[in-house]
Amino acid sequence: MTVITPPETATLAAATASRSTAFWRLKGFPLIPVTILLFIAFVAVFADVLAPYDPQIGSLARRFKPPVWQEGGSWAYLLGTDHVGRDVLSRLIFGARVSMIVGLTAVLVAGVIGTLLGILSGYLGGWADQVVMRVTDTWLALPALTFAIFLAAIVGPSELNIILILGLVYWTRYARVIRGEVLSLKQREFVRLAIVAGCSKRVIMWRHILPNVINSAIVLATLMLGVVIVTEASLSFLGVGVPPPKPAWGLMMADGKKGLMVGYWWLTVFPGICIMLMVLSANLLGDWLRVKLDPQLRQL
Amino acid sequence: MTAVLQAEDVTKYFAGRRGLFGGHRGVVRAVDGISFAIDGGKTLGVVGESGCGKTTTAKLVLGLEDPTGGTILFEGRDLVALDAAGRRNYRKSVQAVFQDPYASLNPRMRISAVIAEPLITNETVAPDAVRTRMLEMLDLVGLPARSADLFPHEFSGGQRQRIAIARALVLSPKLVVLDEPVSALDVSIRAQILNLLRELQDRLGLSYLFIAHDLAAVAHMSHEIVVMYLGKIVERGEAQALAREPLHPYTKALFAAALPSHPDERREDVVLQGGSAEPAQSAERLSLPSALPPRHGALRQRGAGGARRRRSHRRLPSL
Amino acid sequence: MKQYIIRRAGYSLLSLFLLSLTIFLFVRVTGDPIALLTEPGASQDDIEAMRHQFGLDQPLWMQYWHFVASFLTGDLGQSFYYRTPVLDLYFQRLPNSLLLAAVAMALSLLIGIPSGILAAVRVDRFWDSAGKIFALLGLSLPQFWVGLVLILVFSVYLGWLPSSGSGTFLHLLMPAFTLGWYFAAAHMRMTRSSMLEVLGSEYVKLARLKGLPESLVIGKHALKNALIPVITLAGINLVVMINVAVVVETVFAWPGIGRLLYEGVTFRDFPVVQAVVVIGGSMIILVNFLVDILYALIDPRIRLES
Amino acid sequence: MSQEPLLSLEHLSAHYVSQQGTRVVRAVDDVTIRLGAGETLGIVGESGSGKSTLALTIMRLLPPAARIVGGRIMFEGKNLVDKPEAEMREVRGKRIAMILQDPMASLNPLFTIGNQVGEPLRVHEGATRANAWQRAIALLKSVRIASPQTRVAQYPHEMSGGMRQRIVGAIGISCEPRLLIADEPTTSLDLTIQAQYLNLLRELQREHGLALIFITHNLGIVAKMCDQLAVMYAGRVVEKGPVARIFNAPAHPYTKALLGSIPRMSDNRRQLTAIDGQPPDLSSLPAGCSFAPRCPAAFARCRAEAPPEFALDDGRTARCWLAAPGVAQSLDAQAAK
Repeated sequence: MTVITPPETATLAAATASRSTAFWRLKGFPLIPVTILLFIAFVAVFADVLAPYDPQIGSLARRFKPPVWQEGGSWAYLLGTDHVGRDVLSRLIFGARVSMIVGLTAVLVAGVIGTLLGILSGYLGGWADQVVMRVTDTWLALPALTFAIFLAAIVGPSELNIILILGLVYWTRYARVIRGEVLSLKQREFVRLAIVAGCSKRVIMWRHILPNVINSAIVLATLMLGVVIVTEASLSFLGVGVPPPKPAWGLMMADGKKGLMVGYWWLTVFPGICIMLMVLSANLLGDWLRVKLDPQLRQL
Repeated sequence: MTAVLQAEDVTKYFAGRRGLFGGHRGVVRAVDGISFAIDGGKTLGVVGESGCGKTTTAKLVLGLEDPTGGTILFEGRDLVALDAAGRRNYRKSVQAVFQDPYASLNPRMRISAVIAEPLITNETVAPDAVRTRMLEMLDLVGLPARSADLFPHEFSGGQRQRIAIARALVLSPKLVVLDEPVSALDVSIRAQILNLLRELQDRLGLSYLFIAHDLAAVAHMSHEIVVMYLGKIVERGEAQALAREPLHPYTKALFAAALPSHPDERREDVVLQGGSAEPAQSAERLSLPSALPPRHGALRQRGAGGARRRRSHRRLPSL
Repeated sequence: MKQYIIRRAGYSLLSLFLLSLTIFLFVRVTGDPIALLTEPGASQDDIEAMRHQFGLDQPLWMQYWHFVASFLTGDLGQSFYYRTPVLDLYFQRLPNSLLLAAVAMALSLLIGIPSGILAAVRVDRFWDSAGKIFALLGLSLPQFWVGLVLILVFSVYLGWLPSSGSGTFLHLLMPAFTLGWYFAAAHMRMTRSSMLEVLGSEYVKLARLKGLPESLVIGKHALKNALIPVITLAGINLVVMINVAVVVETVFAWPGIGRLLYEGVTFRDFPVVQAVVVIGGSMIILVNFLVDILYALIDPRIRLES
Repeated sequence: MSQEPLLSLEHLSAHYVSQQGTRVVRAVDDVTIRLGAGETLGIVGESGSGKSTLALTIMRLLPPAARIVGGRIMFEGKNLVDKPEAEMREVRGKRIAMILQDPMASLNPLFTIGNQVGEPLRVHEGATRANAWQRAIALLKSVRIASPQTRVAQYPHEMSGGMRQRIVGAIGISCEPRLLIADEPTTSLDLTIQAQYLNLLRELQREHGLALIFITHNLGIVAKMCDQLAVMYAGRVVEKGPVARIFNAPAHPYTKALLGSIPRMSDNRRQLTAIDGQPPDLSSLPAGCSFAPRCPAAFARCRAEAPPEFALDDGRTARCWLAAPGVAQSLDAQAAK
């Protein structure tokens, strides 16, 4: 084997480059991940119609029923019941809603803050840049989960708080990447030509910078979706996320953990699979987008 | 006749980068007291090696950098003293074409928007008038009208450079700064662009500031050439005469290093040959003979014999 | 060089300042600090006394000064739950965290570096794809999920390993693997991309053009260059591991710093939470600083550039 | 030229095939070139003409997507195409050396100069560490690096750019190869440094009796350095022969146009003869001659059928129907009608 690529034949060089640098490259469109994400979104939207039971009300009379295919299971509770007799399937369905709402909103909040600050700091430079970058550096030094736990401990658990916390913790990731892109865009000749043409800074940032970083922001957002969902689930698992009795997947696993040693495996395995599927799908989609939209981010 | 643009003793110093905790570094004299003038309809060529200050010169003329000292006169008026309207007028009158045709066009804008942007930014023109003007420009640079609705990635390097030229000319500027406009292009495309630039100059009476490292291209395009070395102009003169008979030791060395255009012109390497004991860090930069007087002799005016087309009123600084 | 170190040190100090300011302001601005700083269920009189004791009736900058000053003197407050100084608690738990991090790091490097090299050398072939799947799972699966599945398999069904606690080497295996997998994935990715970059470099091309056997090209010319960023990352990650093991330590009831943080949150023991976050952040800032200096020592070009 | 050429490419073709196998890029197509010992050959072409792929083909270091699909590479009487990789490795660096586009980046930053210069000696000649070190010092001296004894123990970042070029040159000649291939050796260099580097290469050539191949897009380098010239267009050699003859009277319309499109110092403000259109996409070449769409002299046959290599009287060949025996006359006759 060899990695010498010919400097000529530009088309081929590009093909070879994507061969070697794309990390999780997939052949073509990631159909299965997108289907899974759409399915979860569908379930989240129509949770009220789809769920057979109220996710928050159970009956102690039917605690710890196993899934239907196991001895003692029944068709009434396909995936069994939990320690207070709530239907696991219904809780999973409503849990999808929590994950979707928290994930998407937090990613959006972080993305908007991070992208805007990244552009401003990268393009304007000077003091604005120094301040944004120092804050970014410092906040990135705090492990995201630890930082989120700290914030959650201060403000107390609620869905809205979790969204704000995740937005606050993760905007720095966008800011760092976007700023880097802006710095290189700034050196590109079309930006200098825009200055020569008399465009104002506002116009340049809006018309020449933003459209050229938006792809990176989208790719980042897709990749961040997985990260945010894991963090939300971890916070809920640790008891500082979505407050009970709301059915969040992480919370369900924390509750189910107690039953694990005595064999109530379905309480932890099912929500775990849900989280895993969603995160994997988001990551696969993000990787495909990265290769598709933005060759510069391939090494990310 | 007055020059379109005149630079007098212009300097640009850069301080070493100063961060929040950065100490003060030495001053870089990117451009160090240069003077030149560009006449209407003429081309001034600038040659020199990397780091000689030619790109900084272009930035100063384009207003991308402010000079540390000296004056730049546009149609006889000092740029620094211009009011807002005068500055706008200057912006409209001086445009640029840069080296990299792939970086010169915003990949997210259609060609129509790329070309029309200077027009929309600087003037209030009705949309259909903008469109008409834009199509006119496409025609001028030899591209079909349907190009307008495409995106930059659909064009080859040479075509993109045509688009960049169309954009530069949309405001009918008087002066166009051409910073290495063909060095990123394929050999067979270069001549197309150089011919186009020449043709547009004749047709529209444009002045060019032509910057390149390819001496033959500069000699071919320019009426007058200045040679820069370490931020200073070391020689200037009528293009043909300077190319035929360089006077300054650096210019001599530079032109001697130029590649021949025909095997018969092969020189047996007069210069740069003798360095068996290479000084530690100076291999990149040819060191000038120490006989060269440091300041006053740095700029030699060419003798009358070699400068048929040279204008008589050209002033040289403090000789 | 001296100037470079001073500048880097300046940035680090600034980061430490911003870190303390962040912690301080979040506590003061969001909600009532007294609710966090006093024990749950304290009487009204106690609260008033505390308000005075913490200087919450003083101007904000004075409060900040006290906050920093007490941290600098090593006074991180008193744990409500354990009723001992927080710093003592921290140092009690630190060895456990270090042990876990060290084993997890060893695992992650043993898995990550060889598989990263293999993936880069066999780019787009079987081992590359296998490595990608491994890394993708490592980076996507929540640690508590991995941990619980391990418990289910190895403790509940097979009964081979203890599900929680500490003391023996067997206790260490599952938490170290859970923590290490995520970082193995990160190290594999880094090794792979760094290796690919080096394999595409001019000097590796020249090495091939010299006619060197492939073993020398990869083993000598590529590997040494490619591993520098990986080892750097590993150095930083060792410190990061101590601070992100919350979930793993909670799942396996491993008595480290992460478990301390979890307890702090559950028992509403705010001084503990605050201390863990501040010390963790400071540690990482310090390590980043050290790595910068080390890099500059190894590679003089960095000094010249910045 | 000697009876037995040092290097002889015979109908050599190397193609890139895309992963799906649907796109074939004929980067090197039916190339026949001969080069005698001690001669200097320039291979000129624009980007995408296949000239760099040709160099990698000779070294047998093509990227995984490309492979040699036909022809022979006869070097010192042996066909390199058939050689097993292990034997090929003994040719690389020992019999054929190659210098890359960017001499600045060609040195490994983590090893001493002595280690890197001596490396081919250790691998190819089994020299001991100490012996390789001593010979590295001698090599540095021979490329005129001052105080080689100290330089040899230093690292690349301690060297100036000019010195690094010389060091790369020293690596190239370390095993006294017969052939040195330089791929765009001076593209990124300033004029004066370019001149220094070219002079160094010429001196090395004279001292060691090397054959040299310059791969470049710059006709100036060819004019300065080369005896023989091969002009490539779209993967094929369209014209080849002695440099002076081609410059004086190019036979192929592409060569003619290329020479006419280059500005010269002496002829100020003359209109250049531009070549219309764009270089073709190698994965979808036109039927017939690939230069036909841009060719001012193209006629019906050019668009239908690709011309073979016609030998001209003066040791030249041209891939053009105009050079076919009798064609020019018949065209004249047609024009006369």
